[in-house]
Amino acid sequence: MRKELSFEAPAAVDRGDAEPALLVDVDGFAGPLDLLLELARRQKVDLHKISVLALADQYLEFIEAARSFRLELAADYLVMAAWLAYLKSRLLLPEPPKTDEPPAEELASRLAFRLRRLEAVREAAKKLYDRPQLGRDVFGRGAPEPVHVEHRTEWAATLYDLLKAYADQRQTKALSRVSFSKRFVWSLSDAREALDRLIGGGLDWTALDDYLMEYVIDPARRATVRASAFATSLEMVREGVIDMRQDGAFAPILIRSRKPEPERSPEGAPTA
Amino acid sequence: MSRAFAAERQRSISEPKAFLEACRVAEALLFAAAEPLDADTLASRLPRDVPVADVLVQLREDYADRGVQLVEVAGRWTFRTAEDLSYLLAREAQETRKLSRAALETLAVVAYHQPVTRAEIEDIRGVSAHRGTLDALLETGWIRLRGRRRTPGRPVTYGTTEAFLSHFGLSAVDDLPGVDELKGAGFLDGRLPAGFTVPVPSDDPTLRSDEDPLDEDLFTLIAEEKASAVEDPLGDEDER
Amino acid sequence: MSRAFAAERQRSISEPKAFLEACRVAEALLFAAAEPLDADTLASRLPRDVPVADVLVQLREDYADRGVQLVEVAGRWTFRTAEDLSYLLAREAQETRKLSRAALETLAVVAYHQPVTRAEIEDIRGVSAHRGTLDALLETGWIRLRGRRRTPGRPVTYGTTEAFLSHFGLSAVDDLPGVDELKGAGFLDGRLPAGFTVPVPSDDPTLRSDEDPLDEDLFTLIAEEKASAVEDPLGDEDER
Repeated sequence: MRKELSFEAPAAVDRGDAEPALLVDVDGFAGPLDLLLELARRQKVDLHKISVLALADQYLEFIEAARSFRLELAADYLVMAAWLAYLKSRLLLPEPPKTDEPPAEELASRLAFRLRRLEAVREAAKKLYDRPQLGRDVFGRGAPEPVHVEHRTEWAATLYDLLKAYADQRQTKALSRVSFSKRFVWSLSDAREALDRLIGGGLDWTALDDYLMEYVIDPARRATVRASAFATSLEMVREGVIDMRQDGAFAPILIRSRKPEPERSPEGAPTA
Repeated sequence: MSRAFAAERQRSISEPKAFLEACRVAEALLFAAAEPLDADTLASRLPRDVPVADVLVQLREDYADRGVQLVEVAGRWTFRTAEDLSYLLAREAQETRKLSRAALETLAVVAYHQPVTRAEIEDIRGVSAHRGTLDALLETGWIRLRGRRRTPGRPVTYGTTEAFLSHFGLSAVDDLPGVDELKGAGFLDGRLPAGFTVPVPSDDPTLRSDEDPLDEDLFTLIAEEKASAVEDPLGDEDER
Repeated sequence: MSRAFAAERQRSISEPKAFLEACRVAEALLFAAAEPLDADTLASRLPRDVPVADVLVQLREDYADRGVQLVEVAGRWTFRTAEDLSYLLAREAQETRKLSRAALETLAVVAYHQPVTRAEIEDIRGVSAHRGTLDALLETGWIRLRGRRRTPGRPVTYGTTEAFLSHFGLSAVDDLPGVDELKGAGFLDGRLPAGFTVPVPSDDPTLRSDEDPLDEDLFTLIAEEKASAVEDPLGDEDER
């Protein structure tokens, strides 16, 4: 059986005066000091005036009775019993003349002090417990209003950045317009126009490349000029406007104006 | 003794003590509740002979001028920070960001060429406007929608704002340097073709003769502009 | 117009408007905050020329008789429901874990005797500390490991937290009930021989001259303390 020892009213615990009731209460105590405090209260005097001798007697009596019922008393109760028995003997016998031990009266008053201190702490704990507690007696704001964090972006840009950005893009754009080459591609019509002009004067066999080089200032354009001129010249051969010949692989391509007379040159067949 | 306290005592003479106590209880309940309370819930906790409506009216008056107020939200009652103090509950977290090069260039074009349409900006910059660049600029508060150009498609015209002037420390937009000043300051070099000009900017809020006022609301406009923006796979945002 | 409102207006005649506004701001901040606010935090949001102490005194007076009151806990300020309404509001209370008698007694020993070691707690209570009691208290957040006593074995010292003060509505540990009586009787003189100065409880986070900082991490410490705790067959934890 466990005895409820109400903390709020420790003194009011109903144990009655009969010893057997006390015996079964032993594990209701929070240690030997608690038991001693309870026994001290039974002396019904101010704890300052407590008789430690009487208290020791009561404790030893209690332990003796308890042991006759239950053998398995906790060690610290027995240690306390042994210490109290020793204290009792010191208190009863005349003090030896010289000893390392503190006087018995001092030991007794230390014990009394500890009991008073325990009682005081318990009273303090009770006062603490009786204070209005948050969430039990008093309440904070039930619906605190959160702080909204507004992320505001500060844009960093200086007038220098702005002017540089403006000038750079305007300048890049303006310059790119000027340098934009008029013809990266020499169109077929450009080629036709040039070749028409060439053969208009009654051209005799002429290397196409020699003529073309007049138009090719930039070596990078050589390919487009050559391709367009060659394609156009083939077209002109088909139309019967010019003759074309090549004497061997990688040899210069020669062209000439076709003579009005229908006589055909044996070498007239164009080579691819 | 404070005046407020004196006022309380005075009130307690003319009003039944039970009413004052009911006010205190209602006040505490409303304060501690995690959610707004309805009148019935409050009434169930008050003395029966005290009308809860009177208590709420009294509390609302008591707090009318205070930093917190009793407000009714969807038929329930709660204490809330006074509206004029709501700024107390907002904390600004400021972060500084750099404008992207594309945004900076677009901003510059708007500043010099305003009023200017998106198509004109693209033409001047020689790159299609990245979706979001103008949005981002509108967000800075430095450019604004001015009106609509009276041309087919009625495109929106953009201009700069006063916030733009104040951020860049300009007293007026025509303080922006002209072509000679830009050359003098080394922003432009000498390789420019003849006839290269920089407009004299003007942010005169009066609409030009070829501008119509914006009649739609701003959100419609922004949505419309967004929809028309070409998603540029070579987004100039990625230029750098 | 309500009388309270009239009282406000009356006050505004005799007191500068800035002061009233400061009261409103402080009131709003204190109402809105989830945690008690310190005077400095409040002061930072008030006009500079209004002393925050005066504002707090004024607010405390304004609310003295109301259902909600301004209280100082752990050196900070907060609104709480009036103590005397506890009986009505108790229904609002959530199921709070009840501390065992042993835990409460241990808490009191820590509060009054801090900084205090486990051995000192055991000495005062006259019982070996039940495993779990200190753990349970640590878990409530009301006590904390402070440091290590500079004595053989370097035992850990315990003290209370701000959450402890806040929970029990104490402005400081000096306000612990009966602390003067305990001090006067020499009961707080835990470990010093008689004749030495009487220590008072202090939760000053600054370590005392005989305390060393905790260098291990908290979990190691708790595990260590657990291991050293004696399993008490008369476990006071089991009493109720």
